[in-house]
Amino acid sequence: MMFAAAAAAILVALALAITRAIKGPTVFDRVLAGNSVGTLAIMLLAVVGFLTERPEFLDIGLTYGLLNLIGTLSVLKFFRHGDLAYDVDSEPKS
Amino acid sequence: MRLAVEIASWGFMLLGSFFTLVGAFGLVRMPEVFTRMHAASVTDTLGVGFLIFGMCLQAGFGLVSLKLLFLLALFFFTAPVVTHALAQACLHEGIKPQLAEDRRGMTGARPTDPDDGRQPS
Amino acid sequence: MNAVWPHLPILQVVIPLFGAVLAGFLRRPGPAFAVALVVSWLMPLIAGAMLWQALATGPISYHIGSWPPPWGIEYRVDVLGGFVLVLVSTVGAVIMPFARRSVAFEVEEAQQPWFYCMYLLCLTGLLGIVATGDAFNAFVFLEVSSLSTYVLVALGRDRRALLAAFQYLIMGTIGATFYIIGVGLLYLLTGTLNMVDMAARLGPEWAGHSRAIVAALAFITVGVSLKLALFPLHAWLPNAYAYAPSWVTAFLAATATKVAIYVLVRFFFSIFGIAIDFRDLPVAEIILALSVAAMFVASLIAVFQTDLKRMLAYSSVAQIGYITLGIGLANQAGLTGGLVHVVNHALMKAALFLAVGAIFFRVRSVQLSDLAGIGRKMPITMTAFTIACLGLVGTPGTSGFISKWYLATGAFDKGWWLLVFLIVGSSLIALVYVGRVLEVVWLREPSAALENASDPPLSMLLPLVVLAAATVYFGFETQWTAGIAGTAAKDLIGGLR
Amino acid sequence: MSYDLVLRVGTKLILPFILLFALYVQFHGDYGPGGGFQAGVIAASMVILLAITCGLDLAHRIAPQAMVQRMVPLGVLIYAGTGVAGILMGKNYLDYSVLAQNSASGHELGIFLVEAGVLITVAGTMTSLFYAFVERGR
Amino acid sequence: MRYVSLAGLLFAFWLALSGHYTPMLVTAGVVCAVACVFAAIRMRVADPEGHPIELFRGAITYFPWLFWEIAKSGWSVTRVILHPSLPISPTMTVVRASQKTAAGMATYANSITLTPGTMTVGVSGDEFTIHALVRDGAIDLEGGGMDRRVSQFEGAA
Amino acid sequence: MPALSIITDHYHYAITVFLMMAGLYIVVARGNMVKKLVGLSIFQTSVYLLYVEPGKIIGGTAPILDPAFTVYSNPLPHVLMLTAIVVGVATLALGLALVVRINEAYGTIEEDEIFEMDRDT
Amino acid sequence: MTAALSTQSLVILAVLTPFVGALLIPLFHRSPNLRETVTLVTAGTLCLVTFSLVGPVLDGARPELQILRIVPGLDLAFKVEPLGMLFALVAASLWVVNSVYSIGYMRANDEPRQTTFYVCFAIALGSTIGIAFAGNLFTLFLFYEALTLSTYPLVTHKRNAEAVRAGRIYLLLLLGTSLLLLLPAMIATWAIAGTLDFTPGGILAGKAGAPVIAVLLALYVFGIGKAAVMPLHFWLPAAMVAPTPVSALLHAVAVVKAGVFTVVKVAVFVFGVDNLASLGQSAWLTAVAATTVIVASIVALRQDNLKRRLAYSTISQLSYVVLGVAILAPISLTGAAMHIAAHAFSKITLFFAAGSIYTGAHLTEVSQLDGIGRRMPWTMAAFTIGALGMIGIPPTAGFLGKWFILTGAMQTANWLAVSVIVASTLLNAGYFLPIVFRAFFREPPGDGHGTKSGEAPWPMVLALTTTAAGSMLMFFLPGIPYALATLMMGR
Amino acid sequence: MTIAIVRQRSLFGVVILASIYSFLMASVLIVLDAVDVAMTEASVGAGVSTVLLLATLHLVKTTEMNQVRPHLLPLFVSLGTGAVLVWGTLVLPPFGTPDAAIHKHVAPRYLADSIKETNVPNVVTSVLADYRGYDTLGETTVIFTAGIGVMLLLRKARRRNRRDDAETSQ
Ligand code: NA
Ligand code: NA
Repeated sequence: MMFAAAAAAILVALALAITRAIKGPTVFDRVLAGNSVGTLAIMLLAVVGFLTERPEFLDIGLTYGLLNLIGTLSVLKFFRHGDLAYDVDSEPKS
Repeated sequence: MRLAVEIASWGFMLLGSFFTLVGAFGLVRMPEVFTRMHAASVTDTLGVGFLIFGMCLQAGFGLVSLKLLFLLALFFFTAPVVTHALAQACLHEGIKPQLAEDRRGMTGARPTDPDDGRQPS
Repeated sequence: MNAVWPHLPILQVVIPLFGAVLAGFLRRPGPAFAVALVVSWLMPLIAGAMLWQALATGPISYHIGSWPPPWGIEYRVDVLGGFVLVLVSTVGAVIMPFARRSVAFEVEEAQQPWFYCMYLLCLTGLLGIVATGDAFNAFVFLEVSSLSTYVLVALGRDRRALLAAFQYLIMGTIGATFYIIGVGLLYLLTGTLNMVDMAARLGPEWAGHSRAIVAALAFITVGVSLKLALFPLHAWLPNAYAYAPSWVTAFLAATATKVAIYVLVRFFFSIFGIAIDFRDLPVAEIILALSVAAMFVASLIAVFQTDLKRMLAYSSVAQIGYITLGIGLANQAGLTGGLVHVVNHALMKAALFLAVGAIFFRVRSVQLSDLAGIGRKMPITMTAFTIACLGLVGTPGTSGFISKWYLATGAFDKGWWLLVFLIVGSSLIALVYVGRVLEVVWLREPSAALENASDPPLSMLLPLVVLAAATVYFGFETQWTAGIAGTAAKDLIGGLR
Repeated sequence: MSYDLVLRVGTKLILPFILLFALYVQFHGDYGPGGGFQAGVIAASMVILLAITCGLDLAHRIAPQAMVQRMVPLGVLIYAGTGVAGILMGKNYLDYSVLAQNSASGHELGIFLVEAGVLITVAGTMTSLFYAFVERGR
Repeated sequence: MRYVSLAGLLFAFWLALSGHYTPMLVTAGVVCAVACVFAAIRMRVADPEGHPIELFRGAITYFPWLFWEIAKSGWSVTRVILHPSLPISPTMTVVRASQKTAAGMATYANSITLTPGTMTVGVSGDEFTIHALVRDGAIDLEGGGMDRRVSQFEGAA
Repeated sequence: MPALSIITDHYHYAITVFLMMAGLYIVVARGNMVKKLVGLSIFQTSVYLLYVEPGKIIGGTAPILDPAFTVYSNPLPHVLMLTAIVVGVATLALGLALVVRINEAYGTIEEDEIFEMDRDT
Repeated sequence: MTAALSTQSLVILAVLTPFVGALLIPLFHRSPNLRETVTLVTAGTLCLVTFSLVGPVLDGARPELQILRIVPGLDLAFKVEPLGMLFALVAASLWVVNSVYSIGYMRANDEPRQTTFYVCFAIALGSTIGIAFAGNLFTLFLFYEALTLSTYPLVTHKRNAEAVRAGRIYLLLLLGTSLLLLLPAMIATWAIAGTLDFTPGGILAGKAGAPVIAVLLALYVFGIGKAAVMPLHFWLPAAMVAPTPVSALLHAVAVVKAGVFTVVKVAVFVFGVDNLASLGQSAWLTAVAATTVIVASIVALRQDNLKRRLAYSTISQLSYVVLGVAILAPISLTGAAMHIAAHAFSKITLFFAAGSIYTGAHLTEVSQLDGIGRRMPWTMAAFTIGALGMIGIPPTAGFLGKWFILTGAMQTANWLAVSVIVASTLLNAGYFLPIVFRAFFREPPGDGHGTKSGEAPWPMVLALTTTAAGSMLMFFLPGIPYALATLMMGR
Repeated sequence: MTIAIVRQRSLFGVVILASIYSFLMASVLIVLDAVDVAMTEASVGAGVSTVLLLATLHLVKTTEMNQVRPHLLPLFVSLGTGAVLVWGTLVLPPFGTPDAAIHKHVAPRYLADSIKETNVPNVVTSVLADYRGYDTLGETTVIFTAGIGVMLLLRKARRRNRRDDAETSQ
């Protein structure tokens, strides 16, 4: 019951985050919203695990978390340097 | 004892749900990207934290709780990193925060622009 | 030999896979080519042995992992499968020697080892599609062959090769996805993926044409038609053929679309034809209409091409129309005609595209305007080219005639006079575009640009001559083409409701 | 090492754990979600994360280009080679029962081996893809 | 010592995740942990930045304190979000970090970010640029309470 | 009522169909190659649902055997879709590599512009 | 030789000889003398072999030969019957003559690509023999197409724009009609009759009703484009751009003859004459043939170019053969067969003469021929004999053919045919006799070319006198042709 | 979500939305008990695809051109496809019922015998790597193909030549 309530809350939050993702307006709003969606999805996953009485699949949550990190960081890295594997050492120091 | 745990976990779950919703609500309500980041961090810290604590109590001491704590640790280690990177990227792209007050230079410290002025290669 | 014999079906597919892996490790073109050559020459032996076995003792079934079907994946080679396997592997074997010089000329040296790796993967995929008796496994190998094909096409010299490969990728993926949607629907209905099992389980309980079956039929037909470039889903083909490396074009034209046709035939006759009363649905009519449209429209477009490779590519679209026409006729003679044209067209087109490759090797152009009088400079090449052209038109004495004969008799058996005229009428358009080329090639004085042109080296000439000779040979001796195609057609028709 | 401090420290802390997690996913595919593919992706994502936050050179140190390129065919070789064992021992291709005395353990071992093949190919391919795209931009 | 600690932690991580303690899987866990350590060494991750064992002791007291801070500021941000007039006063400021090690500085920066209402948007030398949701948050940070707490945590080693 | 039950029983396919239509629309309608590929991915994900949804049994659980459960959802669609996902990402990677090369050769990734350029030459 | 070889081997030998020659000729590309020797030897051998078959055939032998079953229903098979024998005989003997003439013509005019020329010529002859000896419709069709393809390089021999254009028409029309009309007709025949073997009495007899037969007959008559029935005739005038020996080949030796031969063959062995007659197919066919005869004659009358005039004459004369078929009387069919042979000799003579005039005097137009007879007496004498043959005046073979056809027309009371034959005879006279008159009775023009040196090279003169003589010989000794022509309806 | 992707012109936006989409899809898959699929979809959709798309965007133009092409045909194609699928699926068994054909045939054996035959409790793994292990070999081959293919296309040596080609052909 409480998991259902939590799941409902997370779903509402997901909807809000997706609203932000769709509305933007900047790419960074979307990135932020995307990251939140990732977080919420992981929580949802955990809660659903309890709901379906198989909570041991949290490995998936960890995977999500890791890849969310990598995805988001690559987006940001990209904006920071316009290049995913930008090498600091190879450019003139400011 | 059992009842106490139930009640505590109920409480934690409700709190977690509440903060999650608040964070998401703030994400929609806040006027621009920097302030939205603050809102999102409510979800990332309090929302997630309470939910996970609640679930840990439900699961009892065991592997599931450990995994939940790993999840929490992951959030605690990565959320600030992501937020930081996001803010930096915003500034780099020239998105200036709408400020009520800019106290840089008033604190005695040398004002610095976090953006080091590099252009995308 | 006894140890190897039962494993032929899997060896047919796994040996090229090992070849590809080996080529993936190699860094120099020579050894990679050697691997490709050895593998390619081994393939027809295996395929031939299996066809022989299928003819003698019926379909061969191989349970991969020893799991019995439908739980495991079954390899199943019947006469039709063996026939197509022999075709694909033989074409690969025959044209392989051509690759060494042609590829060295058209593809950068650093890319050559992996070029052969891609070719072997493509071969693996194509053979895998044919050998498998599992609808989903066919999808997996379809993708193996498709992905490698996109890469091979993209390796063409012209930048338009990249665009062609991209368009091919988009269309091919849509086609493959349609295919798994169709297979998915069938799976949801039957709970199985094994084709034989699927057909059996569809049989009794779906007498009233389940709509899901019809939808599956629609998706699979459209998906596979995209792959085989059935008009009007052929848009990817002309560019892909025109800008791919010459040797790749020859290989693809002779094998890739043919394997897609195999899939279509397999589903039509071995699954849907058994499950539902095919004749109540307008499938045959639609296929026939599209085939005729392909025969005429694509041929007419071919007439106006100035690039030899493009012209032949459009001609392929038209010729595929003949093959699908045979499928649409769905009677003994018609289906035999379609299947025999699979082989005949493969051999002719391989010869034609190899000739084009030889021209490019010597002249660095395949624009018709640059090829005036080339017949005198490259007489053997162009004679082979001419013979294959005559085959395209369907001149008696070439294998092309045999195909048309069966198709026309098939149409006549159905009482469709008009179709008979359409079949022979479209040959006339072929005559026009072929004639245009032959006039330029033979009747003009060689231009100064062709001064140094001559027949290509033996390794390139020989495959070409063999294929041209086969075009003539199979115009007279049809036991191996029409004979086996007829047997396969009989098997297929026999199961129809 | 003038990469952003927060990013650098934050990711360095978790990198070894990501790798271990990848191996965990690989080894526990039999008992829970996961297997060679997912593990391969996670392992490759560790390299990518390293490259993003600490530079490509470091990524090349742990996963040299020549190595990841060879991993691509190597995994397929392991997978397909495991299958050949069945033929050599007189059974069908990909019949793992020959790999051990007991048929079920043979299958278990076979699954382990082919999953290892998948891991190697996937990790190699994903890393190679990343390298290929990134270096194209240079 | 650092390597052994890392290996131990990794193995513990493995055991915690695994849930199947067959000899084969436990052995695999040991091998994997050791392999990961070697990889970490090669990646230059197993250094004071990447595996700061020095800080472990201080963490025991530091983290509860941090959680409490987070809860406090989280509640205040919640009030702001839910307040009908949305009383925000975004402020940027600069604070100086007094930590000596990179790990310590990173801890400070991340702690600032973790507490809702403030975040580190830039690091330049020992100066952090801070963005705060409300003016009071910025002034609090300028007061240096958290800086001292983190330094204390760092110095506990 | 039967008409209604047909709809309620099959509402889950509506999502599949919608995703498929949207994905296909992007692929066919859009000239930007990256977007085409994204559309293609969405189109492919619709297939995952097509297969996996019917595999679910209400009251069943994930097909990882555990003495505590008796009803499991169908594992076969999962296996098939794992393969399909992998094929999808392989296609995407190859498509993107082609896009990069096309951009280098043409300076654009808009199909319409490229057609225009090729017409000129 | 005949003693040593069975008739079947002779058939094989006859078909193969030209192809072997075609293979050998390019080997001697570098030495023209040897090359031409090979051509002549091949032609001679072929002639010998065909002649050695005549005896057995007259004695009633009908050598049959199944080479290869391509697909069920399509056999590569040969069967010699009198009509084919007659055709082969004409083609083989004229090849010898034509080869001699070609050597003279090609050398004198210094033509390029002579090796290709002789190779294609040999292949064309091989195909012709194949048509003549074909045992079924498919075999005939196969060689029919081979003939088209092998003569295409000959038609386009000059390789200029005009030649290429002519070649285009030639190929499109001949291949087009055969693929579009003849092939479906063949398929239909196979589907209806279940066989394609040539059988006396016709394989379609009793198998289909009048409408189907009418459609099929139309498909055959128009599908056999080489018979040049109007309106599918215009490839023939277009092909006039080719060198004269090629024109001779087209008009006399092989191509158009193959066309009308096929028409006769199909009428007799596929439909069956009685069958056609009983189904009332005579009238419309007569009308088509009659139209062609008259219209082509009128067109010929208006041509100033000598070769074009000859070409239209051919179109007209060929339809005599079709007419002979259309009348559907045995005697007219005999006449048709005879006319094939007679027209061959006469027309080749005329073309040889035209080529001689071109080679010797570089004249191509009728209006330029005033007084040419004095300068080239042999040539013009032969021309005259050829012209008489065309008109059908004794002592030429042309008379015989025409006479038999006329007799048939009278027997069947086909008055349209009778009147057409009479009218066309007048028209023939109208366009040939003025040439003869000009040549012998007009003064040469003043610019003096008429007074320069005399005849064309001797091989050409030899050739044309031979054929002229042959034409007359056939009138006096019609034995073999007549015997074969009458035998053809039997068995 | 999907519509947003359709409408989004900034390609970065598209990438981010696609990755969010992928998370949602993975959540749905979890609900459908497809845990392995969900894990794969998450790692592919949120990780690999995003990184690859970004890497591509780094190398190409990042906003979409305004469309000039007609919308009718694509609309027709997608609506037609959808219509056929709706029409076809309405006769399929309803959601979640255990007596559908797919639950009665083939799959039960995997669930019943997996542990006995392979010692593997995760049936998805045993089917993937054993019962239908050959599919997975094919799948690995697909990855191999894509990997080699991309390297073949993007390897550095070729770049200069391609540029030359582009210049000469303009
Ligand atoms: Na914060
Ligand atoms: Na797994």
